[in-house]
Parts: sequence; structure tokens; C-alpha cells
Amino acid sequence: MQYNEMELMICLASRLLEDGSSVVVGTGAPCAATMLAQKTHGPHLMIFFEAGGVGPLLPTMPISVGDSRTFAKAIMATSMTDIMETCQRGLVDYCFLGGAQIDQYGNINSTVIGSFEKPKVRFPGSGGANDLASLCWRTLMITPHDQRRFVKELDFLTTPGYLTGRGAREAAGLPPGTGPYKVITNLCVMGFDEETKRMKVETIHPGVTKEEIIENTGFELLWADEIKVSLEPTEEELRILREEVDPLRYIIGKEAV
Amino acid sequence: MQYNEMELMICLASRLLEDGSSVVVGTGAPCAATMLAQKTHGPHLMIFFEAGGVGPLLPTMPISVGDSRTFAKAIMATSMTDIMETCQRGLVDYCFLGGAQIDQYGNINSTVIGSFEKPKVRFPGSGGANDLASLCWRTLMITPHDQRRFVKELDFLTTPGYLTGRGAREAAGLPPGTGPYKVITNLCVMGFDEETKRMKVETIHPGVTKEEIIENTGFELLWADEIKVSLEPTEEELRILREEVDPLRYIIGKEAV
Amino acid sequence: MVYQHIADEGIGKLFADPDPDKARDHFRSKSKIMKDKLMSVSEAVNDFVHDGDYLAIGGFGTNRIPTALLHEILRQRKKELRVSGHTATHDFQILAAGDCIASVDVAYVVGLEARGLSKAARKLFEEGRIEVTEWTNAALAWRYRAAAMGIPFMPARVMLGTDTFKYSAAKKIQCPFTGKDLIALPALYPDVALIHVHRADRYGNAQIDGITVSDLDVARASKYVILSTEELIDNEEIREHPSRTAIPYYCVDAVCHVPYGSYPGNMPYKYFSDEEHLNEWLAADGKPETLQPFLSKYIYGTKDFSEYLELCGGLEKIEELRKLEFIEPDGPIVI
Amino acid sequence: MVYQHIADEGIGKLFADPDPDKARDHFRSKSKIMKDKLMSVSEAVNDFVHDGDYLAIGGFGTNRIPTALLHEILRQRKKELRVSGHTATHDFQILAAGDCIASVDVAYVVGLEARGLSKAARKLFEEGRIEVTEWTNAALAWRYRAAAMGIPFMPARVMLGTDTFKYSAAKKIQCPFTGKDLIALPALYPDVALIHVHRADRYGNAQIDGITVSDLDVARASKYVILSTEELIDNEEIREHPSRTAIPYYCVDAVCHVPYGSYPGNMPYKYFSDEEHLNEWLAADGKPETLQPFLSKYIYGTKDFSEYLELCGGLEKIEELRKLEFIEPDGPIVI
Repeated sequence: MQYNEMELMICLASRLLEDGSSVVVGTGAPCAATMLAQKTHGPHLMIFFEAGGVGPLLPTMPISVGDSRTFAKAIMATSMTDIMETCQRGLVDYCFLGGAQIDQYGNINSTVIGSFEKPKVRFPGSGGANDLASLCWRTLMITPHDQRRFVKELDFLTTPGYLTGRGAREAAGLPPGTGPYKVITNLCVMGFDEETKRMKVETIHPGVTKEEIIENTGFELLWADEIKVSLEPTEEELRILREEVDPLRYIIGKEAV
Repeated sequence: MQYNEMELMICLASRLLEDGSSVVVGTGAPCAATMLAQKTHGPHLMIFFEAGGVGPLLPTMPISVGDSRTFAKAIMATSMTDIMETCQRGLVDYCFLGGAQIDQYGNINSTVIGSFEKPKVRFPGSGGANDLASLCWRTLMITPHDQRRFVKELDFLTTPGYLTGRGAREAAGLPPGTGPYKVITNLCVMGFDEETKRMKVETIHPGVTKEEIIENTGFELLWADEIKVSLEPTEEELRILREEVDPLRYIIGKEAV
Repeated sequence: MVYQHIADEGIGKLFADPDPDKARDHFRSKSKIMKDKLMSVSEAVNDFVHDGDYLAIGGFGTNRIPTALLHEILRQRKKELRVSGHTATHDFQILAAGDCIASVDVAYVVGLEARGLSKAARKLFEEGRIEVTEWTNAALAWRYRAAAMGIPFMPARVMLGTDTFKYSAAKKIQCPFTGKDLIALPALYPDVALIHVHRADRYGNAQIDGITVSDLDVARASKYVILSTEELIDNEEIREHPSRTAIPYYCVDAVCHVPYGSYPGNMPYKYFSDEEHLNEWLAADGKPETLQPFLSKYIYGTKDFSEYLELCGGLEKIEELRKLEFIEPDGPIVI
Repeated sequence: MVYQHIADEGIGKLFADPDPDKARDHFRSKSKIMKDKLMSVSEAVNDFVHDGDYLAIGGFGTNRIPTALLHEILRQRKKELRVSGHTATHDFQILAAGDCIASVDVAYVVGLEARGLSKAARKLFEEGRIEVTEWTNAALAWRYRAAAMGIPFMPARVMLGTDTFKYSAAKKIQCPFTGKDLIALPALYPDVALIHVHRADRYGNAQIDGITVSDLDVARASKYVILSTEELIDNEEIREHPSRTAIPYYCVDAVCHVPYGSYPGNMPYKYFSDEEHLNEWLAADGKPETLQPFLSKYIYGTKDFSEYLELCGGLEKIEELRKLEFIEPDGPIVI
């Protein structure tokens, strides 16, 4: 069965979310991945939105992290502080982030390209990203894979990954045991090396070569001892994703390949 | 018209509350004084209860600072933190306190008689008293006047008055400009000397002598230059107090004199 | 005057660990699954209250207190509890009568507001049978808030300059921005909280009508939460009014359906306090000779809370208290 | 990597004074009388928003934002505002288009979430025409909380180790109990807050349905508060449901009755966002040549918000957005 890159990324992300875990999501692909997980292996997955929605029965994909869909038939419509404090208390397993630049330690820039004082490009800033990546146990990233995005040096470190490597988060005062977990791109799935906390390729998507990944990455990657091919979306996953999660194809796009 | 000591104290306290000011009250005499003020000169007086009730239309006297009367037809039924934070923000003008012991600076003991470690008598503790006396602008006290209560040295300083005198509250870190305002007893009304922050007799109740006050006070009092006689309750005040505020005479008692 | 000797930190003992990382590890380990948590009061207390636990009690004074859960703690002879005395009145009196308490964070204890003082509760202090640290109502409320927020302390402007501070476990700090002196209140993560609510579904999503006192923070701060509820409702009803959810299921471990579960306390919009029975308590707990028969009759000798209710006058009594609650001339107070 | 050079305090500028005593003096001086505060949008903005003020905006992104009040700020040519960018999307875009902003506390600005980025808003930064200090959404929310609590700072565990910290005005502190590193966030007391609500009485007692984002804290933290409300209700209705009061009158200075006052934003349970019109905005603000005629047509050339609504399709458009809001298969979402 044919599928496009976005569909593959969403399915791969979805499978990472164990049933019974809790996740703060944004709009777009993370929300689609979480909804897909709920409709497949994770019926007990609990969704939080940073603006205050908890556990909605999402009637359709939200277009804002705070729109009324995010608390439609929810178990609670509360405040942003309640959600952030729930993360700070340690109740939330996963958060999903993206960004303009990512480095080898999973640090993210979503603030500026160029200098801070006179930026070439100004992006929105942290929003809740720094908070969620500081406070949730595991940070997931879904992002396109290219040299412009996977850089050796960030122009601005908006959101903490592993900072300068093993032990650096703890040294900075961030809650122990937290940090980036997986990065899902259109080329591969990467984890983080236990020793160095550097990004490590774990599975490569069907048809993608090691060289392609290296070419599209601005820093030196680590490679797992045994690199497998990423598991393709199942027919069932694609059906649910296309028919139930994103019937208007806002996120997965109009193209099947 | 005849009246008893409690009725006089309530009327005197009531007149201190300007229309349009805000006051945190407890049960008993303070609540009666505030209700009386609302029904006479202070229709715009705003009442707060520390457990969360704001601006109720009190159907009857509450018997607990958190019972359902304290938020009957209220403008808000909220949390204790919301009330305490409203005080900490500086929005609340008056609070009413009592206590087992009071010293010349208006410090209050409601914790123990005897040593802390093995008290002769254990009282409830601060409750919200320390908080309110720290955070509201002016502290009012209604209390019987005797040697046992008006003491030279407190066994325990539960709630701050002026501590050791002028400037001591500020030195301790309490919000500037706050502190005890008046003490209303069954013998007299006292304020606090601007210079020393010691208790100063301002008006003496009808029929009470200076000697009586001195006899019943365990510390040396200051006296205002011109000591007047406390103004007796008016007929209208007594009517409202007896018929509307406390018709079952829970607080003012059964005796008219 | 004692306050001249006050140092920069209280000499009181800290009865609960304010470390947010230990709390994080605990909260991480708890299931986030929305599963059926309905159980009996005896199961709930047996499973989630242990000797030596730090206990937080919802409501305020005699209002919306979890009486049924407290009685069961006596029935199961729980001992050596550490207790948060955050305007604890009849609730504290019950635990004191059962001799369940080893230590207490005091804001307000032993009194029943205007009703008088519990002699049995006072004896614990006067005979030195209890470890005591002093606080204030706001201080304990903000200690819960700090824990609910996942931070180890909260700054505040109370307790400064007093013996309440001296006998607390608070510390004095300086504001890094303004240089002002502040009090630092350590986060309070109770082991277990008992909260009585108006409505809950079987997963633990709960609604409270009227003042919430500190219960939103208590529920979030506590490692385990037992709810007793007047009404058991469907999850659909929770989802119809998500703004009204005061406590979400993931804070909750047990849901007990106990109508009138706050009696003899006042349950707002439901029933007023039973002043007669509260006075009976105050009279009885004056002496061991009267307290023990009283407890035998009403608590140890009853199988559960409904037997206690029957002894106190049953539905007829409740009907009377309902009428007292709805004293408004223009009909019942609505929610 | 920049974070190696991060010191123990951010180098960003503090745009609002965190001193709780200055705020206390202000709050003391304000009337506590429950008086009629109903006025027109133009009166409210004229009386309570001044050039150079620090502005807080309620809602989140495009949701429950006070659009009518923001437009009026442009119409009255308010200048040099300091703005809290707490997920400020279309709200920030409006103020940026009117060139009203001198400085900004950034958590999230210039973007409209998935819809894209506002070129006009970005230009302010890229041309160095705005003073900027960086924060996060939680940091700004907790800064409001600190002010609402009346304390000068709030400890937190975010921003640590990043450039977001370096370019903030936060400081690193140690917990006096656990020794852990924490961030200290200075209290944020805005001069004026603009909040759109579902229901309010003429005194300013207000109810909000659905998520409250940071608005309970914003209303309490701000020196002056202007409410716009979908519905004007009697005080009796407020008193029938005191648990639902989100903002009490004593926080509020002006009440403006503006049905659909959040359009083109999403007002929960009322109307969905007008994505078409928001895209028109994004397209128009790309270049001064298109932005100025757009503003002239929709804002400067309209007398008030109802003229704007008419230009955007009036009640017919609103009816369409109402249908979009109520997409539930089993009928409208109830409150």
C-alpha cells in the first residue's frame, strides 16, 4: 500500500506512545500521531493541550493549541498553569516538538536565525516548547530532515535537549531523567546515545540510504550497531489516519506518495 | 436606651468601617459589626471570608468561616489562596482578630499558655490570623479587657502587631504601612501611638473609669491628649443589630444590659 | 518577648519531604489510565492509608470534610499519622480521639471555631504526646500550592517576625529582584489526601460546588488521593461540563460513593452541620470515661458510616439538616 | 554554542516593576465599591490605556482574544506600548500592524500557529524596531501568577541552561530547602489587561466557559482591567452561581458589551475562528502597500467594531462560524 512521508512519520511517532501514557501535543502531525495511537494500540493515552484542554474527544483536528476542539467533551477545561504544573510535577510522559534548527544533542532553536539583536529571521520563540522539554519525561521531535535544519551550531538555543551532552541537563538544574527521546524525520528515526547523549540513527526509512542521511545532516551522526529498516505503515493505520484522523488531509496532504 | 457591653463593642467596631472599604471577617462579633455597618453607613462594604466566600448576601450569621452562609448568593465562591492572595496584593483594608493574649504593641498570642514544648493550655494556633494581620492594611481587635488578656509579655507571639515598636514590622519584612489600628474592648477603644506604636486609649466607655482600665491592663498604657467618652449605640443601630443582624442573639447575648 | 531571638530559619521539624524530584518519580510511576476506581470506604482506607503516612484532609473546619473516611481510619486503627492541621476542626478531633496522630503541622487545630475547644485534642499537646510544627492557614495552603506546582518552595509575606515563624520549618530569604525579605515555605506533598466532593465519576473526575478551600491544590499535591462523593455520575456528565472539573482522574486513586459522607459537617447546597451532634462530641471528648463509650457506640461499634448515620437519626435527621441548609427566603440556593 | 556563556542571570530588560509594595499601594488606592462600570469600547480604551503602558491580553492565540479592544487601541493611535507576548498571535499581529509596540516580553509572537507567520510583526524584530526580552509560555503565566499572589517572584524549573534564559530577565537561585537550582521569575504586574469573557455584569463580575488560559491570574495581576463581554447579565445571575465567577468586580475597571467581540477569533461554545479572514490578514500584512489599505478599510475607516463585523460579512458570517463551532454530531456543546 502506498503512503507518503508524512503518513510514515505520523505512524512511526504514533507507535512510540505506549498505551496508558500521557502526552502534551500541539496541532498538526503530533496531534495526528496521538489520535492515531488512541485509535489503534493506545485507547488509554491521555492528551493534554498546553492552553488548558485535557482528554478531549477530539471531534476533528484542532487548528490552535487553545481552540475549542482541544476541550470538546474533555475531562477538564482548565488553565495553562494547571497543565504546565502537571508537567512540572512529573505526570506527563511525552511532549512533541519541532523547530527551525536542531543540533546533535537535540537542542532546538525556534527563536531567531542570525543574531538575537538584529535577526535575519525572527521565529515565534519558545512558546511552551522550552517548558515542555524541560518538564516532560521524554521529548519527541517530528521534523523534515535537511542540512538547514540539522545544524552543527544553533543560532539560538531556545529549548533544551541534552545541552552539551551527558549530565549537562542535570548540571543546569533541569529535572533529572528528562530529555530528548526520539527524532522522527522523513529519512529515519534517531534516538540518543546513552553515553554521549548525541543523536544516533536507529532505523532508516524504506528506500533511504545512509548517504542521504549523512548529506542532509549538518553534524556527525552516531549509528546504532544494527540499523533496521523503519516499519512501514500498516493498511489499518493508513485507513484510520486517512478516514478518521485527518479525513480532510490537512496534515497528511493530498498526495498519496 | 439600654444596651450591653457586646452591643456597644459591635456598634463601635461597625462605625470604624468606612463605606466602600473591604474587610476579612470571622464569625461572631466581627461579622456582626460588619453586617451592622452594611445595614447602616456602609452599604458598599465588601466582605471576604478566608475560606473562599466573597460578598455574600448573608441570610443569617455564619457559624464557621467556611460554612455555606459565607458564600450564599455571593459574588464569588473561590479558594482560600485566592482570598489570602487578594490580601497579599493589598486589596483588603481591614481584618478583625481576637486572641488569648495581647501586648502593648498589638501582638497576639493564640497558640499556647506556658511553654511551647509542654504548654499549660494549647489554643488553636494562628489559623489565618497571622496571615491577615501581616497582609491587610489595618488590623482591628475586639476583645474583653482584663489582666489575663492584656499582658506585658506574650507566652507566644502568634500574630504580628507592631512587634517591638515603630519600624519593627518593616524590619521583619512585613509589607510597609500595615499594622494594628484599633482595639475595642468592653472598657474603651484604643489606637496606637504614631511614634512608639504602643497602645493608646482614645475613648472610654460610658461609666468606665481610667482606673478600671489601668487595673485591667497588664502593661502601661498611653493616653490620648483629650480622652472622650465612647459614643453610645443609637436606637437605630440597636434595632438593626437586634432585629436584623442577630435576631437569635447568638452574639449579643440574651441580656440587654 | 521571644521574637527577639528569632533566627533566619524556624526550628520546627519538617514532616514531609519537599523534594520535587522524589515526587516526580512517584507521579511518573502512577498509572495514567482512566480506570474504574470505585471501591468501598474500607477498601480505600486499607489500600491507601498506612501507619505513619502524612495525611491531608479536604474541606474547611466542619465544612465538606470527609467524615466517613476519617471514621474508617479509626476503625482500621491507623497509627502514627502525620497530619496537616489546615483549619482542622472536627476532622482533627476525630483523629485525636482515635489516638491516630504522631505529628502535626498546625495552622488551626483543637478548636471547633465558635463551638469551643476539643479537650481530647488539647491533651495531645498539653501532655506532649505529639510532635508539633507551627504554620498559618495561608502558609499551609501555599505549601500545598508549591507541591501542586512541582516546585520545592513558595515565597510569601506572612509569618515574618513572629514565634509562629520561629516554631515553623520555614526560612527567611531575600528576593533576588527587589531585595525584600520573604518567607520561603517548603512544598508539602502529603502521602494521602481525603477529600469529600459533590460529584465524581468512577474514574475520579470530580466536581465541587461552592468554595474549594485548598482542595484543588491538595488533590494535585498528594501522592495518593481518596475521594468520597455525594453523587456518583457518569463520565458523560463530566465531559458535558469540562470547566467544572475541579479534580481530574489522574490525581485520584480511589472513589467511594458516600451520600451524606460529610455529616455532621456542612455540605454546601446539600445539608447543614448538625450542631447538636457536634456538641455531643465536644461534651464526650472531655474525659476518657465519656470518650471511649462514645467512640465505641458511634465508630468502633458501627460497621460503616451508614450505621453511624442511622444512630444519629438517619434520613429524618438529614431531612432536617437539608431544611436548615435551604434557609433562603426565596427558595433553595442553586448551583 | 551560546549556552556555555550563560551567567546566573539573564541580560534581558525587565519591562515591568516586580515590586509588590508599589502594586499594593496601587491596589489599596482603588475603589472597592461595586459600581456601574459599563462603558463603550472607545471610552474604556481612552480612560485606561495610555501610551507607554504595559499591556496584557487575555485568551490564547486566536482564541477568546479581545479583538474589539485591540482595534480601538489602533483607532486611538496608542503608541509605545509594552506587550506581554504570551502566545500572542492575531492579537500581536493587530498591534504590530498599528505600530503600537515599543517592547515585548516574548513567549510566542509573530506566528499564528499553523497558519503561518505575520511579516509585519517579524519586521519589527528584523529591523530592530522593538525591545525584546525572551521568556516561555509557562514563565509568563507564572510571572502573572506571582503578581496575582502579591509576591515579587516565583520559582520554576524551566528555561535553565538555554539562550531563552540568557536573553530573559530571570535569575538563577538555589532552593533554600533542597539546594536545587531553580529559576526565579519576576512578578509581572501589567498596567492594563484586556480580557474577553462570555458573561459579565455591569460591575465586572465575569464568567468564562472552557479553558481559562492565564486570565484568572492576569485579571488579578493587572493594575487596570478592561473586560469585553459577549453577554451582559444581571448581578443576580452572578450570585446564583458564585462558583462560576472567574473574575470578581474588584479587579475590573471597565465593562464593554461587545457581542462577537473576539471575531475573527474562536469564542468557545459561541463561534469558531474565521480562517478566511485571518488568511486575508496574513496576506495583507506582508507589505506596507497592502497593509495600509487593509487597515484603512477594516480598522481606521470604521467607527467601531460593529462596522468591522459588517464589512466581514455581518450576522450571516457569524451564523456560519456558529455552525462551525457546533460540529459535534450529537448537537451543540453545552456549558
